This record gives sequence, structure tokens and C-alpha cells, in this order.
Amino acid sequence: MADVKQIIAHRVAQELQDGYVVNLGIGLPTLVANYVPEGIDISLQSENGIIGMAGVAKGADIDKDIVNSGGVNVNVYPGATFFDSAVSFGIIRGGHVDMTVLGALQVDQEGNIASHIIPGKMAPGMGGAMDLITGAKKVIVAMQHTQKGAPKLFEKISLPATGLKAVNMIVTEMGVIEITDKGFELRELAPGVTVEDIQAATAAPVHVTGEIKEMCMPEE
Amino acid sequence: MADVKQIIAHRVAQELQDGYVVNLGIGLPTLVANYVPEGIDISLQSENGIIGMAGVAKGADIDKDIVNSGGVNVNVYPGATFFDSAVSFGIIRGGHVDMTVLGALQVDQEGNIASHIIPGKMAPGMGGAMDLITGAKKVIVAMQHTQKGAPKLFEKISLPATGLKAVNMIVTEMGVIEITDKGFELRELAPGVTVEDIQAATAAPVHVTGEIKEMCMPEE
Amino acid sequence: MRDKIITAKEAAAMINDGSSVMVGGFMANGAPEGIMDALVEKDVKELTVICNDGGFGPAFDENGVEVKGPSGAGKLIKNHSVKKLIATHIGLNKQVAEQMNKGEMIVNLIPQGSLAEMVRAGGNGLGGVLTPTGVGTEIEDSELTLQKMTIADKDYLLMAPVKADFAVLGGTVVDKKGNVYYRGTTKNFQTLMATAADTVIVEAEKIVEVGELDPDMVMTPYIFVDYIVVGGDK
Amino acid sequence: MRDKIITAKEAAAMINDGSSVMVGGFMANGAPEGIMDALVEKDVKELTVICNDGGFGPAFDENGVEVKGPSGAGKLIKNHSVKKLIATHIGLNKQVAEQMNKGEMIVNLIPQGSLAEMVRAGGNGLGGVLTPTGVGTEIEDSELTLQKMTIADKDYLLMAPVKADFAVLGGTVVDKKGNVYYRGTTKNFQTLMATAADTVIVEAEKIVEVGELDPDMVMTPYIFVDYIVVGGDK
Repeated sequence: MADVKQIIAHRVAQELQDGYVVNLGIGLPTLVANYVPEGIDISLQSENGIIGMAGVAKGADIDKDIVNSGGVNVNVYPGATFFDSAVSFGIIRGGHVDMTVLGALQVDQEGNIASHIIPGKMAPGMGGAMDLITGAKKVIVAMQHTQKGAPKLFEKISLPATGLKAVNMIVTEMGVIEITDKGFELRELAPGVTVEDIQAATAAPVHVTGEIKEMCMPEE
Repeated sequence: MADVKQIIAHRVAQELQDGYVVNLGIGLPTLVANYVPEGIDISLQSENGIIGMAGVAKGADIDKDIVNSGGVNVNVYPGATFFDSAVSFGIIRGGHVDMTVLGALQVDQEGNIASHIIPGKMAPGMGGAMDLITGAKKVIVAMQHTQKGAPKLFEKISLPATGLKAVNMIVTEMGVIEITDKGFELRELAPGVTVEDIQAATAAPVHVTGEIKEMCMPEE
Repeated sequence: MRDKIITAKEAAAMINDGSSVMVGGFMANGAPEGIMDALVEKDVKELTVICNDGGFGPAFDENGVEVKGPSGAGKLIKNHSVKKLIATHIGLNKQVAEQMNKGEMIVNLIPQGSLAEMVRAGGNGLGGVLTPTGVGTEIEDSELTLQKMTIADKDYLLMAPVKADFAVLGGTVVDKKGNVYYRGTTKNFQTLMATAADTVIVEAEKIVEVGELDPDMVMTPYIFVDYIVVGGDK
Repeated sequence: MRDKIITAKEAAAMINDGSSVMVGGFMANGAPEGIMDALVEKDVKELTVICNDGGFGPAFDENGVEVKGPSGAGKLIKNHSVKKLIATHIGLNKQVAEQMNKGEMIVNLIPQGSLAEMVRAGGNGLGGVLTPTGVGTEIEDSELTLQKMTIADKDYLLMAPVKADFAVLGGTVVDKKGNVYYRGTTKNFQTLMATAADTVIVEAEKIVEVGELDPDMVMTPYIFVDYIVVGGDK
């Protein structure tokens, strides 16, 4: 069976639509690019100043003047463009990014998200995350449902917020949850996972208000 | 003897310093470029998006994609650059223009200036004038001292303001006036003009607080 | 890749009476003349036009015969297509003042640097523009001035962001994806307007294949451009 | 034309203990490495550094031996030259957190889009930046947040403009007048920082004669650049 991260990335990729401008956070979200559905043409934005980013560059493909937001050399597609940080965040803040995918430490039923600091332990800085969470049209959190068994979905986040009322959808290895006025609404369950399982792993009510589909899996 | 406009433009040009970035308004101020002193290298900014503007282009020199703020085709010097209106006014508002020269309908002893509207008669719009008056480090008004004998320098402007406490110096065919905390301070008189003459043509006190020099004239 | 190329007529067909339209160009330099012509041809009315200026009006000989047509937004003005004009300068097109004085058109004059930044703010998700320009002037009373503020002992006006239904722009070289290069002084408001309208249509002097434009020469990334009109050298 | 070319050592000589310095580059991409080295050589202290990030710290092998040096602002961090760092992200340089936790360095973290716009505002004469980013977060309490405002029912933070004594930048091609072209992703904060410092020093990978750069490729006009350091390919 596919790796948990690949399962999550694959499912997130089903949310992509033709023509989407997408910003993928570091780590798991990056894997989404490997599962872009056939016939769908998306543009990856990198907040350090690229539209049309491709994968990591290796060997002779490396161009020292072209890196992603982690400082790693990347390739770009024909028609890609480069710009400064003001233009880049104008794109983000101005609502020109259709979807952003990122991890989280905590998400709550109002769509509040904590992803950038654990006071006293870890403060790497928010980088572009606060702008992306505020500016992207659709914010998807892609992460494992629990952290060593402890829930990450809450009634109210306890860590410092990275953004308020921002998250639209959460995709985990257990299922797909949308955040609506009602709170967490279950849309899909992974094969073999029950409503009770996902509720037990979630520290807030998981509402079932309509048909629950089976979450699709990557081909082996 | 030189034309009045040429006399004024010539005197304004003596204020230029090496390395200055200068924006010249339309009409008389444009003539200042003809009198840049020897050994002084200035850069003309055009608010529609040029640094390094040269004179009006003619014949084969005309490039349809290069115009000044009046829409007239111009030449540029080697090393000139083009940019959009946000960058152009970032340069202006950000204090990167050392000097602007413009005409006026009225100027008062506080440095308030009216230059863009005569209610009910003429409202061409302020264009870039309000930004230039606010942003340029030194604002020089270059104009004839009176309008058909009527004064243009007042205790208080009566027309709608284009900018407040903005004008540093006024150069006319009669002399040079600086605006200080005291009001209009006379610095220079044109040959043959007396303090009484310039006071009679000015609707506010003209203070004499130091040595009055003779205003230099263009060579014939 | 979606085909973005349409005709000027198809572009005009999208823009209806009452639309708000940003028109690129500075004294018509860089303006999308083909789209202007198509809008006149369609005889669209009641537009709100946002443009640096009113373009050039027509020129007449001593007998009142038109010897040179208008250009840029001046074409829409002459056709009485404009209900409201938001601009910085209208002095080079007498027809603007004529229609304004007759009460046929509302003209909202804004300082040039402020308007540029207001369009940028509209396209960049900023809540307003805090500029010292216009303090103490009639701009304080503009409907686009949100409030006056004092910060660190200096007075500023908070100007509203500006957006529109459409932006019609003129690009020098456009690739088939929609990346735009504006040569020389044709950049003016165009890079800003491209970010601030629901639908962006660029009239291209020259269209090239994807990859032919240097990525560092692109001044409007393709994601902003919805449609491309084949223009040609004017 | 004034000769703007100086050495990295001469550049460092201008920057004294306690200066505020904007450092170009994004994760050291585009950073002026030669000027960084010269500042370490001079052993300047107590700097306030404004940079997207803390650069890369040195890499060590299992025995604690440094196998790869730091880069970008990481050089200044390693040398304990920085009293205060204003940045958006410091996660890729452990030495920043170390010095911060020991109380040796103050770190002021700002959202990346906000910081970019705040530097732009500093250089462009704007009174602040009105952004929705950071509403409801700890950024509301930042010393660089002027106030919270509600405009048209939406909440915004008004962020302060940022300026500095110096900007040290890395340009790909620079002409002798000081026009700068930054290739690929080396633009980042550099175009903005060039407008927002009293003295701007650009380290050029390649220096060309005036007129060799396409005027439309210039991303920092020469009027912003005070000095040019000959860098070379890093």
C-alpha cells in the first residue's frame, strides 16, 4: 500500500482544476505536484518569485539563479516568469493564487490554523504562510490526522494562530473534512476507516450531514 | 536681450547640482534643460516612466514606444531606464527626486501653491503635480512674476491648493525669492529691478534680511 | 493550455453597458487601440473608465472638419461611451471638459501617483494607500479618500483601492500563454491594471510562442491575462 | 559621471557598529557574499539586519567540525555581528535560534509579504502598509504594527514602513552608472531594498559599460545605487 504521505498528496491533487495557480508548502504538500490529474494544467507559484515552477534541479540542470523558497535549485517550465517579493505577495494577497496546500500543528472547527510556532520550543518564523493563508482562494491542510496519536483537530486552537477562519478543507490519511459554518463536516473516509474512528482521532465534533464517499487512493 | 522665459530658465538651472534627479514641468520649466551648467550631470525623470530622458525626438529618431508625460516622442540617454507608474511615483513620493521645477497660478508666503485648477474655468487635473510637490526634495516655482500685471505671490492663496508648505524657491524675471519661516525672503534681483519694484508686484511682504545679489543672466 | 486568442470584436462583446473598464496607456502611449475601436463599433454606453487620462481628442481644421481621430480612451469619450471617468489629467482632450461641463460625464480627478498605487492596492489585496499626496487639497474630500490620518506627526490620506470588471491593455510582445512585455514607456499603468480587474484582455502588437520571451522580461505574468487580441503595430 | 566602483573592503569600511543594514537575497540566493565576507573581516558589531531570512548557517560533521561555511546573512550571524534581526523565516539557520535563546540577538519575525511591502513603503514614501495578513495573530502586537483598522467590514493591520542606513545587494549585471539587472529568483527583496536605504551598495557579478543593459531589463535604476562592488560569479 502506498505511503501515508503519498495517499494524502494524491487525494489533495484531486482538488486541482485546470488553470489553477497553486502554492505548495514545504514537506508533504510538495508531493501533490506528483499527482496532478491527466488533462489538468496547473501553475506552481513559489513565493520567492516564480510562476511556472517545475521540480528540483539536478546535475547539469542546476541554474544557480533559480531556487525555490527553501533555497533549493529548481527547474521551471517554458513560459515561467520571475519577479520580486512585492509582486509575488501581490499575487498571493491579491487573491490570484487559487489554492494553497500546507501542513499544520493545529486546526480548529472555525478554520483557524496554527502552523508556525510552538512557544518556547520552535519559532522558525511564518515566512510566507500567513500571507498564503490569508490570500489564497482555497486553503487545504494536508497532514497526518494525529501527531503520535494526539489529535491535531480541535474545537479551538491553543497554539498561536497563523491565520483565522482560513482553512477550507483538511485532507488526512483517514479522510476528507470540509470546514463550514457547522464546523468539521466529513466528506470522505479512507477505505477501512469508520466515522467512529475519525471522530475518536478528532478533538471536536465531526459532523455527518450528507453522503460520505470513499476517499480515492493512488494506483499501486 | 534674452526672452523672459529664457532668463528664468537659465537662473533656475544654476540651482542644479551634479547627480541631481530632476523633474521639469511642462512649458517654461522644460527650458531649464537647455541651461545645465558645464560639468554638471543631471538625470531627467519623466513621470510616465523614464529616468535619463533627453530632448524631443524628431524624424528618424522617433521611437513610438518612448514618449514624455505630454505624450510627445522623446529621446533618452545611454543608461536610461523605463518603468511603470508605480515605480515612477515611488521615486517621486519616496524623496528620490532632488528637484522639481513647475509653474504656478498662485504661491503664498507659507509655500502653499495653487497650480491645477481655476474653479469654473479650468480643471485639467493635477496629473503628477501633487505628488511632485509633495515628494521632491526641492520645489522651485519658475514663472513670470505677474499675470498681466496682477500679482501671483500672495499672503494666502485663494485658489484651491495643489500642495501645502511645499515651495522652497520662486524664480521670476524680477528676481529670486526663497520661502522661509519668515515668508518671502528676497535673495536676488534682476539687473535694473529694485526692492520697491518687486514689492509692488507682490501681494505679500518681501523681506530683505541679507545681502541681495544680482540675478545672473544668460549669455547673449 | 487554453487558447486565449480572440478578436477585438469578441473582446468588445464581453464588455457591456455599465461595465467598469481600466484602459491602459498614458496619453494613448501603449493603449489598446483595436479594442477601443471595437468598443466604439459596438457602441457600448455608460462605462466607468479608469485611465491615466482622457487620451487625445480628435483634431479639427478651421472649418470644424475632423482631420485626425481621437486615440486611447479619447475614442470612448468621443463616442459618448463614458458615464464616469477616473483619471489624473484631462487637459489634452477638450471633449472631456465639454461633456463634463454639460453634465454628461462625471470626472473624478486623482493625483497620478495615488491612482497608480490605488490600482496596485486593488490588485494586491491591500486595504488602501497611505500617501502624503493631496493633504490639504480638495483630494481630502474625494469619494475615493477613506480618511485622513496622522502617523509619526505627518499627515496622510488613506486612499481606496480601485478595481474594475475589465482591464484592456496594450502589450508590445505577448506569448501564447499570456505573458506580456511592454516596451519603453508603454508600461505606465498597464502592469498595475493587469492585477486589478476581473477579466484582463491584452492587445498584442506581436504574438510569440511560449518560451520566446525572456522570463526576466515578462512584466505581466500570464496568470493575470484572460484573453489576447492580435493587434499589430499601430 | 561619478565613478561608483569600490572594493568590498571599502564598502565594509562605511558600515559601522550599530548601523542598520538591509541584506539582499532569499536564502542567500542573490546575496552579496563578498560584502558579507568583508563585514566579517572588519568584525562589525551590533548591526540591525533586515533580511528575508537568516541565510544558511554553517554545516558541521559528526565531530562538530565545520564542513561548509555559512552564506548570506548567515555569515553575519555566525560572527555575532547582529544585535537585531528583522526577518520572515529563520528555520534554516540554527545559529539564529541559538543566539536568540541566549538573549544575544533580538529577532523580529514579520510575515514575508508584509515585510516586502513595508520595505517598499519605506522607499516609496508611503505612510504604512494596510494588509489583512496577520490579523488575529501575534503580529497584531509587533512593534512594527502601527494599528488595527476596519475598512469596509474587513480587518487590516497597518504595518510601519521600514528603512535602513545601508542596503547591500547582489546584482547579476550592473552597468557603470549603477543600473542593476537581477536574474531569475535573485530579485526577491533586492529591488525593494534598493529604494529604502540611505546608502545602497550593489555587488555585481558582472559589470558592463553604460548602454549595454537593455533599458527594459533594468530592475533598479541607477539613481538608487551609490556604490558598486566588483563581485564575480559565486
